[in-house]
Amino acid sequence: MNTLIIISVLPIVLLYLGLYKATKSLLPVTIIGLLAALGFAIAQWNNVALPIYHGMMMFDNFSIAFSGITIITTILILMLSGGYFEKISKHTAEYYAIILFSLAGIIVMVSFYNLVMLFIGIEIMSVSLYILAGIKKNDFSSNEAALKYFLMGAFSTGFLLFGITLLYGTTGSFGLEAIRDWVIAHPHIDPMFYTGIGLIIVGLCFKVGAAPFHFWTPDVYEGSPTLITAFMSTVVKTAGFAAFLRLFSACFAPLSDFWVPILLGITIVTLFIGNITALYQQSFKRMLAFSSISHAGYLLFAIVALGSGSANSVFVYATAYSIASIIAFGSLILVQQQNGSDNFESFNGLAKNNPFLAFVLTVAMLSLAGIPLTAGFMGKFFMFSGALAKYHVWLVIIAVVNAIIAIFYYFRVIIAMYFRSADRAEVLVPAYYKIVFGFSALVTILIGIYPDFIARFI
Amino acid sequence: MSTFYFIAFLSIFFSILVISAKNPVHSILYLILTFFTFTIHYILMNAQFLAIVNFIVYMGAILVLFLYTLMLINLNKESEPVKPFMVKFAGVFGGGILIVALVASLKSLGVSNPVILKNPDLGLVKNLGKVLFNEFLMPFEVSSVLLLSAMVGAVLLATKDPKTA
Amino acid sequence: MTVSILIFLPVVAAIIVALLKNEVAKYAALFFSVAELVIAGLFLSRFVPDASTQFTIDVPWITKFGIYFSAGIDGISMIMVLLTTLIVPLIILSTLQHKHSNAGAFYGLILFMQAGMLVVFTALDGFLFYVGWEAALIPIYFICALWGGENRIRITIKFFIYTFAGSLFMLVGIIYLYLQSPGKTYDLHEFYKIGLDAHHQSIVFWSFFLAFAIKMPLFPFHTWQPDTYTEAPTAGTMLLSGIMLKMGIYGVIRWLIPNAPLGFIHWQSLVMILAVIGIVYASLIAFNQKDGKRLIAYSSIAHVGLIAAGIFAWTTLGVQGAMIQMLNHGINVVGMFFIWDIISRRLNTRDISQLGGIAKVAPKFSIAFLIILLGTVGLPLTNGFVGEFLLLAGVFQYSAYHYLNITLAAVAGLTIIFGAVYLLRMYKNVMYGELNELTATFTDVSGSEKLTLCIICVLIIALGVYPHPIMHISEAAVNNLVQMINVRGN
Amino acid sequence: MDKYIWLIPILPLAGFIINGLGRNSLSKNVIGFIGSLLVLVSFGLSVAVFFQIKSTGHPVNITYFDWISVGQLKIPFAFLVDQLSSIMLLIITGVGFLIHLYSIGYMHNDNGFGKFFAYLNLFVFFMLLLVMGSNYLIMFIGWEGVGLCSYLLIGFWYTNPSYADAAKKAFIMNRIGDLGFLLGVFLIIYAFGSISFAEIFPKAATMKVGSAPLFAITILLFVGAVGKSAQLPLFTWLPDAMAGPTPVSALIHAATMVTAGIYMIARSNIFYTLAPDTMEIVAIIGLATALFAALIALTQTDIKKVLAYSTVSQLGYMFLGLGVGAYTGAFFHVLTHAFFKALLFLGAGSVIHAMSDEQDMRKMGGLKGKIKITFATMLIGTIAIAGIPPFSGFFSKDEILAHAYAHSTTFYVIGVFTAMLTSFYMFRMLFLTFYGKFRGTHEQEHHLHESPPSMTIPLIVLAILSMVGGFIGVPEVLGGHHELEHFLAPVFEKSNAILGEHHLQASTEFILMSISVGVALIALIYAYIKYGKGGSIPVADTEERPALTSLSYNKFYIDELYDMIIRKPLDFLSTFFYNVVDRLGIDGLVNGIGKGTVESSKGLRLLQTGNVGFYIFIMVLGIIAVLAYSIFGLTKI
Amino acid sequence: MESLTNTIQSVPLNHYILLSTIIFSIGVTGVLIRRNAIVIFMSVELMLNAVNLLLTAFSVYRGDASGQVFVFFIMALAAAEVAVGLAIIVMIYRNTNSVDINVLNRLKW
Repeated sequence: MNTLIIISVLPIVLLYLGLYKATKSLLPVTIIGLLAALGFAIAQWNNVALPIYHGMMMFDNFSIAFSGITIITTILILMLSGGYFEKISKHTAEYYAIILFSLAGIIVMVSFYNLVMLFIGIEIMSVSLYILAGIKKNDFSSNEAALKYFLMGAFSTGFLLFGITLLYGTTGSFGLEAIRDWVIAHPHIDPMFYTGIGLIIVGLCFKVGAAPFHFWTPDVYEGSPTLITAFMSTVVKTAGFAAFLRLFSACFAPLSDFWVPILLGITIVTLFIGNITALYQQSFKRMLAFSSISHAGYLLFAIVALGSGSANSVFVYATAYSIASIIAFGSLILVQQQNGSDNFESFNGLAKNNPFLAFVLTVAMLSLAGIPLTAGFMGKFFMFSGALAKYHVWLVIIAVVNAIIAIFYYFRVIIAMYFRSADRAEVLVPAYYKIVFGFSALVTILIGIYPDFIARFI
Repeated sequence: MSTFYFIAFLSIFFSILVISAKNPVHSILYLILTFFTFTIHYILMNAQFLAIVNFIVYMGAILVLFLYTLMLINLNKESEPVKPFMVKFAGVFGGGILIVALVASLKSLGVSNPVILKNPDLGLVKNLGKVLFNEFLMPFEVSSVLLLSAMVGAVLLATKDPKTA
Repeated sequence: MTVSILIFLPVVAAIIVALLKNEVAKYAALFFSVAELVIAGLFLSRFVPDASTQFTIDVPWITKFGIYFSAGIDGISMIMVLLTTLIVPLIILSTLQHKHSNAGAFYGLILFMQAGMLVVFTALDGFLFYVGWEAALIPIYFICALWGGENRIRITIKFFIYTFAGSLFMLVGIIYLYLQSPGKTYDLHEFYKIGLDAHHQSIVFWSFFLAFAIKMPLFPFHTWQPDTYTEAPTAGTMLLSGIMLKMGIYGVIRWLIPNAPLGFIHWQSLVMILAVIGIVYASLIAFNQKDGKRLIAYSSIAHVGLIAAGIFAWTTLGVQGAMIQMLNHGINVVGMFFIWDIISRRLNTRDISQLGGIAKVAPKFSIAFLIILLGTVGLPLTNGFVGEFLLLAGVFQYSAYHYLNITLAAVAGLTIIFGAVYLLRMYKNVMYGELNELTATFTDVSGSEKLTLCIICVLIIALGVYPHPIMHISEAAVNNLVQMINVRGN
Repeated sequence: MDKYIWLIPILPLAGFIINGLGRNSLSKNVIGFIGSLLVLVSFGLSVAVFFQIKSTGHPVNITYFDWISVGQLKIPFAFLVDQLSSIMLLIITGVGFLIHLYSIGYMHNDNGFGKFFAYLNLFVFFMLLLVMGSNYLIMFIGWEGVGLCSYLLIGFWYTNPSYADAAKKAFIMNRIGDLGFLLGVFLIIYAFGSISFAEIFPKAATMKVGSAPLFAITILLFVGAVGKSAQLPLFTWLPDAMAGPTPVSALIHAATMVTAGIYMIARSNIFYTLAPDTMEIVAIIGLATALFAALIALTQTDIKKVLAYSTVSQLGYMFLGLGVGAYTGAFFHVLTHAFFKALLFLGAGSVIHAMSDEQDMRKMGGLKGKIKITFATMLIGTIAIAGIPPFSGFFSKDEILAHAYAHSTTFYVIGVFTAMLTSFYMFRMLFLTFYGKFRGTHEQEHHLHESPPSMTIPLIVLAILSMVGGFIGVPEVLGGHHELEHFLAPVFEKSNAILGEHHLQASTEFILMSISVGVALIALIYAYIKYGKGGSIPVADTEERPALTSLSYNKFYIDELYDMIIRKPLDFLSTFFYNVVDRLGIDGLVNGIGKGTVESSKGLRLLQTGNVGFYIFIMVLGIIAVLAYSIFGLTKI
Repeated sequence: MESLTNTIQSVPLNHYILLSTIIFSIGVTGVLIRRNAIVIFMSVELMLNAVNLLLTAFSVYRGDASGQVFVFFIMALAAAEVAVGLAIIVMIYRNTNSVDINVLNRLKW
């Protein structure tokens, strides 16, 4: 709870700092604040978790773990912001504030114990993101991204709400516990309930960017400022899945016969659309957008194969994916600043001038591709194990096929960096970036080698 | 009872007009009417608080904001290019199918229990206030973050940057 | 003394070497690889040639999934460890006269790959096996793609994706076995106890088989191989052909057949036929290859086909033959590629039709070439013969047992004719005849080249004349394994 | 003596190593001396072994180490020297020594002198291994090893591409046979669980006549013999092998290696005896080869080619002998053939040497006065091969023909006909070379000289052996008592017991003998009339020949035939497999999957139209699908 | 008021569901067929209101107040969304002089 309070209050502080033109102090204050929030979150680790505030929220280990990873990811992303927001406009305080608002929403999302909280959390996050997508006010792409995201987001919210309403109509409550009890008590469930689940799936799949509700993802990711894209594709996606998982494992687990086929279909479509479309992209950023769709597909495994290990799988996968993505987006920012283009070609010959950057980016790509000894592999491994345990053999085989396709586009970056040459100057890598990259790469490899230290959470 | 059906008819009628009116301003005006019928629905269900909020917030604030924006950007004419017929048809068809699918999946076209006001005080401000500030205090507080964020964002986005542009 | 020394020394060495520059890196790599060989020798000296697994290490790794860092050496692994630790210094030695840009990275990757392969050869845990399997793949990809020929980018990515595809299916198989295992672990010996029905074993069989067949590569999964061998730098080609493809063969012996014996029986004949087709097919293709490296690549497919056929026959003769032949093939093929490396480095071409008469200017080279060639065609008293003899005998036993009379063995045996045809044709065109303008500039081998060739030739003859000690290492383990999975039920 | 038996093969091996390593540093004399001496010592040891066996009658069987041991199969590295192999030892080391000696003179001007001796020594080593091996695998080592040496020596002058091709061809054709051999060995392992002679022959002896595995084993082993001993259809490599230096032709392609097939079958005689069908096949193949090669030899103009085809033909005789059960006779012929054919080759070498490396008989003539020793010895050799008594060839050939007669009259008739042809082409060669006028260039004539003693001494020794060699096997009808047969009796004991003694009547034998001698003489006379006295010479290559002559001269177009039915199809298949199946087919499929994925990516990305309306429309469709599922899916739950 | 609310007593719940479903779908249709961003946004609002209506009906039907509280939150959201959404639309209008969503197709493929 303290975490949430800190994260909610912090932006207000920042707004004041912005008012008094203390731009230099924004980033340090934010990071310190987030670290404090992180500290409070961790302090509650393994405490006996009970729903609080009339069953509105529950800070259990699940929520703490996901709060932790989202906070850490946010810190890492914000560390990349040095100098980034200043280039957009002087309203940097607002940008930090809105990111933190969004994070507050995310904390709510991962800790909710009542559909009302879920809804509000999602909306806080989304509304902030609509804004963030459009902060490059004079950039047409950014505008377009914002509007597309907003329109479609609002539209999908309608379905989410309709779903929640139907659940409420059948169960008479928004509380997860009440709904679960109701499900257990009623073997013959009203069709309305099923429809409600279906619509909630639609709403949530939209938020996590699963096909066929993924269409906003590539456009919005591409159009948004890169740093915001990084935030969306890591923190937001993680939160989306945490919420998704929390809702389904808490309420709908007994009804898996009904919703697993839906999600199965969505998963398969998502995998194929994400991977195959990513194959032909010329823009690294847009490729990452499609790849994030495919990762959504892999993450859905945890929900399709709902079980005791699901939370853990999502956690490991999301962590791996997030830190690798941070490296990818971070490098993209640097390369984009130098070349003005986010095409694969702009990475040509990077290895010669920036061996460190090339190396960490390679690690990130390997991780995203799911090559062993990187965190990404462990994530996939956990997911596959879970799915196989539920006998989704075909799903896993499809996933394998997709993992193979994925290698091709991830390796395009590596190929560009190492095997193609281009005349280029050294990309300047600020110290903050180096720290973030080094840390992320290290963690990626560490998890890849010894996942036990995070796999035993939750 | 017939009041309900009459109002329901009006709701549907006006909402169709909302999406079919060529002029956006007319759309908004129809939307106001639609929302007004909703207010009547709330009153019918004795949800007085919602009726008032709907009246004030939606019709009074939100839709006026819409109207204001429309006026601001001079879209109060039939400027919208017409979508191709096929697209429209597909849209309407999709919407129609959605109705059928939703209704069918709800499987509730048949007669069911009537809505009975078990607790006539339910929708009164006093009662709702108790619930809101007791059970739902937490979301209430949290939604302030939402509004704050939206406020900051709206200001951020809508202001004209002096330097650029 | 556990196998972890063997596994982690190359990792440490790789990191150290990667930080060094040029010449220093080269010699440091050589030093470390020789040290590794010495350690392997030490293991060998303490190795008791019975069926037991020795020098084991077993520490928890990912407890949630019952994954252990569990490795050890038995007779079969010992041979593979010897192969790896022997070939890697040989390869490094063979590159001494090369100038690789960024040598630190190059040798670091080689050593890292060695670690990966050693993991594969010693792993007793399915997950560890898989990780080693992939850990060996990444470095070789980079070696090939960074220091390879003109078309390397397209070809190596194909290679990588192709082999990775296969191994992902294997991963699925491994996870599946884990889920079926009674103790929910990845322990190999637990896997052996699972006892699925034939249908499910077939699934497991194919999931593993794909990975191994692609790695070896077995017809018709081989098309990545000639391209990759041709484009890769010679050291990479040697690593691929000398050691890496043995991962697939080893996998068949250790992971495929014992884990899915019923599935194996069910598909045995198909796989045998594939292997035998591959032998003839690849040999035939090798006939008219113009590029020396490509020719050796196809010849390697044929040889591996024979090894595979010997294993899939699953008789003591065949499997023992495979064991010794893996070592032999490693030595021979490295020798062959080194020969072509020497030629192409001097003359900047590998086009056989442009060569000729080299024997006249380079007698030492021609002798070494000839010995390696004879080893490859399996002339008696060279190493190749013992292996081929046992393999063919194994195939023969299989084919005699399965009422194919001797057809299968006879077709497989065509390799000894075809091998002679294409290799002698190559030898003739390269070494015999009159010198031309190009080949007149050829200089005989010297220095480290001479040393490398010398070691290879000595090994070829020594193993051919007295293979018994090597075979003794794996004998008990092979016997044990073949007895355990007695597919004939006799 | 048993203790030193390993020295017999090891000494030549040592020679190989010494000469091989010192080929550039040692002087030619030293090399020649070492090479010959070591073989001579081996010969001495072989003689000692021979007499030991002759006196004791027991074979020597010594195991050195485990070579291959897998499961039940134990293959030791072991030697077995019995009566059969002891004679082979004598031939190999004895004739081998003479040829080494000869080579000192013959190869004296060659740059590769050291290499040549190294190879020769290596060959002797492998050949000894072949005959001394106590099991099929050791035999196989030698078997392939001699093939290798043959390859190396045929390709000795490798700068000539056609020589290199001939070497390759020899090796490959041998390998075809080797595969058969190997398969036979597998079958033996499968049937007997062992491949040691000492273990399997007694086991085999208990089997029934005509049992199926034995048929397969013998046929497969025979395939090996066909390759090694240049029988139909694998004989074409031997004439081509004449590309090698002449001593090589004498040693490898006449006296020793090519007889390995006969040795092997004689060694496995019990198998063959128990497989009469195979025997028949062996006899027919042998006979056909004998006739076929003789026909070709009739018109050849290259002196070495004539000898080569004659070798093929004589080998055919030996197989005929084996096929009709005349094991001793066949082996006898091996022995005598070794003498006279080595002699003939060396003599031819001497001629070629004298003629400054000219091999075409059309360019020779009238040499008998110029190189007398060569002529005399060649004459002896020719008489011996023609089967004119009392020279050695007569006895051995006659024994085979007698057995053939006993077996089948047809075989006999063809055999005698072949003998006549043999006599004809051999004397044709002799007359063309030594009689008439000198037809070479002026320069060659000026250069004519008799060879040095190191070359003529072996000729003389061999000539003597060719003359008297036959007397160890004088048949009883002629008052001898066939020493060789008695000596070899233990080896063929069981076979003979099964085959039974079939004594021809003395009168029949006499008639047979006189027929064969008669036809030989007739052929001789005809040859004399045509080439000796008549002085006609074969037409030049450019001129037309009568159809039959042309057929013979062109070796019945066998090489062309093989080229067409084997080599070309294989080459075509190779290209086809590579270009069509591999590149287009399999790789095309693999690449096609990749390309297909990329293409589908091209298509699929168009879904991302950028139009929000479209996006939402698809979303709605998705939602409808979900709802539709809940309508229909629910019915199941 | 009392008499007004009494009329509700005989309206089946299903009819409320039907009504809001229809209005919801009309909203969806509006989103599908219009190109003016503002009108689309209005259609979304229509959808939200349909949900509100349904929630209220359920709430009344169940006699549980939380449904109506939820409506309150939805309205709060709607207000926030409108603020942000209109800001975005205004921003876009500044740049492109249009609020036609078909103009927004720079990001594609």
